Amino acid sequence: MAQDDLYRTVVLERAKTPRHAGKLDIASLHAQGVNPLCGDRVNLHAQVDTHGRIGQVRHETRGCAICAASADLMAERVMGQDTAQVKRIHAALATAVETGEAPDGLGELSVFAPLHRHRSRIRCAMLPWSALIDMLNDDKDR
Amino acid sequence: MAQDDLYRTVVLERAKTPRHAGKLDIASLHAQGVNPLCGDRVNLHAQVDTHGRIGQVRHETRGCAICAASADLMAERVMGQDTAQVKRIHAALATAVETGEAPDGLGELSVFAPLHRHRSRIRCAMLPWSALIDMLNDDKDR
Amino acid sequence: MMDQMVTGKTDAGNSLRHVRADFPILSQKVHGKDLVFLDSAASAQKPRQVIDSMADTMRTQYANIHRGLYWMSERTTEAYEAVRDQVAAFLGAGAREEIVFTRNSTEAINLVAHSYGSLLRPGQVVLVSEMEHHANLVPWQMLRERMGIELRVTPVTDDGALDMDALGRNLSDGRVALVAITHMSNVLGTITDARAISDMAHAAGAKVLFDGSQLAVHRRVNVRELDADFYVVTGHKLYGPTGIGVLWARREILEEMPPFLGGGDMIASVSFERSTWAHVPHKFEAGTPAIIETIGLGAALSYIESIGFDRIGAHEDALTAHALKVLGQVSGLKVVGTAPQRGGVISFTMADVHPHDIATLLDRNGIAVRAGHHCAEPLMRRLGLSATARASFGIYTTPEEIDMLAATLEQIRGFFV
Amino acid sequence: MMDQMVTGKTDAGNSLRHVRADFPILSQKVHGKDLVFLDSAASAQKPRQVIDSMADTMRTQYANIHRGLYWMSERTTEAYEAVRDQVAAFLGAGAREEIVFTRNSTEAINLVAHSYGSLLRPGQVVLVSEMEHHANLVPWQMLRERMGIELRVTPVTDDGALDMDALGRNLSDGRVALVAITHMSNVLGTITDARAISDMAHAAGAKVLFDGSQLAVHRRVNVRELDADFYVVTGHKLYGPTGIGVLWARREILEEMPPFLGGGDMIASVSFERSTWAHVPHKFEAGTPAIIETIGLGAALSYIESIGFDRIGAHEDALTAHALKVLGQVSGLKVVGTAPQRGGVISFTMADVHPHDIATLLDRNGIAVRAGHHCAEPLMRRLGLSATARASFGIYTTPEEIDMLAATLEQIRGFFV
Ligand SMILES: Cc1ncc(COP(=O)(O)O)c(C=O)c1O
Ligand SMILES: Cc1ncc(COP(=O)(O)O)c(C=O)c1O
Repeated sequence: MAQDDLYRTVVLERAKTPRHAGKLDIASLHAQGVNPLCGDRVNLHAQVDTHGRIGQVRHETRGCAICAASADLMAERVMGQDTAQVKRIHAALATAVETGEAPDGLGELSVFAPLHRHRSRIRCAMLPWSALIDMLNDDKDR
Repeated sequence: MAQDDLYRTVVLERAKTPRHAGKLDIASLHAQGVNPLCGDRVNLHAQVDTHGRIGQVRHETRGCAICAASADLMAERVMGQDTAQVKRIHAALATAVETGEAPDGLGELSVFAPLHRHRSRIRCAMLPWSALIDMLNDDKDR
Repeated sequence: MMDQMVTGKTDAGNSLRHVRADFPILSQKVHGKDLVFLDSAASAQKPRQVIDSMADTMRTQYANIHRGLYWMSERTTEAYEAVRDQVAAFLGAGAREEIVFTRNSTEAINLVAHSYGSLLRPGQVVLVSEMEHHANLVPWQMLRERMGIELRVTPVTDDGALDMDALGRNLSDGRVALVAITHMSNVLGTITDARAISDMAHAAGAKVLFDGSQLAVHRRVNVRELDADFYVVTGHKLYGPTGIGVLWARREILEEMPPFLGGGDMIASVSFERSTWAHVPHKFEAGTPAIIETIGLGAALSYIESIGFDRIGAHEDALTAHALKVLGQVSGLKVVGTAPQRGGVISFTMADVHPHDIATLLDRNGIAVRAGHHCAEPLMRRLGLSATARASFGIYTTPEEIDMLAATLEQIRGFFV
Repeated sequence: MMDQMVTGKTDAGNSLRHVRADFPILSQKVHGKDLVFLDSAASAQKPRQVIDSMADTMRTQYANIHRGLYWMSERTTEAYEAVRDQVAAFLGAGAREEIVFTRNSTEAINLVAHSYGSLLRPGQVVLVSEMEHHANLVPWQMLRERMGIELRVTPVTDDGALDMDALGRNLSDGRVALVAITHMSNVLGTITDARAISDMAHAAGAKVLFDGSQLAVHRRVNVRELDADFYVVTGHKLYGPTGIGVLWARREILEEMPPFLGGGDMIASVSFERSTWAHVPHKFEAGTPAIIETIGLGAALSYIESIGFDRIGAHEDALTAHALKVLGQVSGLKVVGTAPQRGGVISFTMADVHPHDIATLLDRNGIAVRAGHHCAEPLMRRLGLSATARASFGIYTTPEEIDMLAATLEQIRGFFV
């Protein structure tokens, strides 16, 4: 069978044994992302300091491997970043999945670039990110 | 231009100068036929005796040449006929316009046989006949 | 006839002659004669580009859309959704989300009458004109029955233009919620001044819907320049397939409107107790849409754009001027509808000859025209007619065809007098 | 896998191999692999007979119908109306007037919900089942909002059959006006006992509507033998075009129902004060219909009839039995829906692998299956699932394709554990 470069080891591993799954004892922010089309669901718990800098992130994901791996890699990647930085990474990821070309600095997240040939699955990878950005925006509004 | 065998002299003449147009001073039955699709309208006035035999028929037709000629030729043809005979002629005419073949005994009404190649116009020729038959049926019901 | 033929051969009406090769049906024979198709206002013929795009879709690239997680479905979804962008550009819409696919204009207007109509209150007014197609009249009558709204009618002038003074008076009591008026009459050829109508409607606090079924194939439409609120078009008159039409409406209006048909694809979530709706435009597209036809419509719009409305307009204006001239010379012929702003749809009567006989006799000579009330009975009543014959033009129509029409009409008339 | 392949090659599932040549799309490649199309329940592929009939119509014989007095229009009208006869025969209808053309099943059900639904009174009940497609659920929810009717739900048993005892209890208070139930589930493959449902509904004074969207392509339908009152089908699942569906209803019911959409062709006469309606079925067909698609549907029905439901049924039964066997051997795979009466639609889950990942990984191997809630969210909730993968078969499906599916699923599973 055609081994799919989308389902690389890192995706499968993160989906099977996520490193950042669960809740946080002291989380300042929570968010939920739902994809009504497929029922995927991500609950995020994050510590964000008064300067808007993200501390720890934990996720509870019920969804496909792409969504679960994306949530786990995201949790790892955004630690220590502020909203502006998160948005830049998000934009780079969006470019990667649209074009299939990973922009410089995307790092491990470039595993999702092959999604450009599976367009109906792009939203699976983006769901945790949209939830996170909504959460940060809401925080700023308050 | 292609002279149309449908618009034979008899059809054109009867449409232009009908012989049985108008009303009757003493008419026992009246009927109206309307084709809502095209606005054709035939008013029939007839004398029918107590045995159901048709005396005179007059028509007032607002419609196309086919409808007008049909009404005029009908008025002539049904004089002296009873309901059963009218229905037989009507059936023969229906066969003629469906198939293009005029059954024996259709006489001058066979001018309408070419309608089988102009199916959308069949109802123009049949309108006076349906009105007449409705009228005779109503008479019997009373 | 001879110098009309010569006129025809040299005027601008000729400039699109090459497009005829794109329409396979034009080489068909009818009753042994070359087909002269002068009924494009009822439905236009289809270029091979449209036929091929539909056949190719079915041959190489077809699957149900929107929910398939496989390549065929993803590609079909993209092709389908790309047409939404194309239609948005074609109509000058502000956003692709403003484009709702329907079966035809009729369904588009019914959608508005049901959905937007359900937001109206008894006593509010829907204002139509005397020259509406039944498609822009009967849905409002049915709404009147359901909702107790009032249906008000703006007359046409004797030459077949919209009576703008009467329109103003009809708007003056401030009760009109919606003006629903044709952008081009399918009987008279009259083109209405949509921008002026929008301005008047908006000044009176009303929204405005234009029935662009006839216009959109002849002139470039820009819904924002017209300041319209709703605009409807129908694919089969746009050289596209049957089974596909378009409702455009301002996004904020669409968002406020409840859904019309329920089913798959128009929902966000469903439970027995309660369902929630998808975002616009999907809220209005229940069930498997006319996928192949939408893709065919895209091919039709590309085809139109490849010719360009400048050339289409010049061609049709020249044809119409030519037709008005040569038909005016046929004895006993009277053109019905002589408004100054008009397109290539010409209704006429001929003394002593019923329109139905005209149509049949023309058909014997290969010439297809329409005859009847053209789904505009109230207009016919206003004109005191029960029927007219109607010749209408498309990009493939030639001046010679119009000359043939005129010459044949002259002979038919000779027949009857 | 080897002896399954052999089994496949020799069993009845093979008998229709020759029809594959009629479906041009089946020779397409996907991601470099031969297309294995196992999503016919979402929409079937189209044979060249359908593609050609539509293309030929547009190339040689097209004009708007019903009102044209010329040859092209008359011939197109005849071709269109001939399909009504064909559909009537296909469904075993009592009369051609009982056939109403719609866009799809969804519109057909919405037509009933709007028109027949407007005759219901608050407190009357529409009874559906737990396994309905949203198309046979949301329209009734919307009717509940409009009319204050009650929506009642009959559950399915654990194996995915309709709970007939519960149906009886649901009917027992005599308030049910309409039972609206699927004839075959698009998720579970369950075929319901339509005749028994009709009898129970009628005994309780209710009318009955069957959603035949899935069934009609697999088994011969005879609406009179089923004693149905309404039956809906959708063209694109019948190897026909998109944009065309059918509502069948008993004539006396159609006659009593008010029109749904208003416009041209559905009227007898129109004035501003009052309009009157055309006879059935035209009363329900407003505007220019999907002419080309209707003709295409006719070609699809002819194609199906030329194969015959005996052979189709035997082929699909054999395929389904084979599929249940080989899929049952895939580790971790669980078939969802095991009712005794079932057709070639098989939903499944696979431990540790999300259905979406299954679909994407199958697609990389050219195999198209659907994954998701299949527009049946309430059923998914009943099953405690958020999604399943679903393979579904058509006349062109082969046992080898099913073997490929099973083998690839086994490999995918290996990937994830
Ligand atoms: C059981 C069932 N009902 C209704 C529908 C709706 O069909 P359509 O989308 O063609 O209206 C479908 C297909 O998706 C179906 O499977
Ligand atoms: C002005 C106008 N409006 C509406 C319609 C209805 O179009 P359709 O039948 O495609 O819905 C037509 C065409 O017949 C038309 O000419």
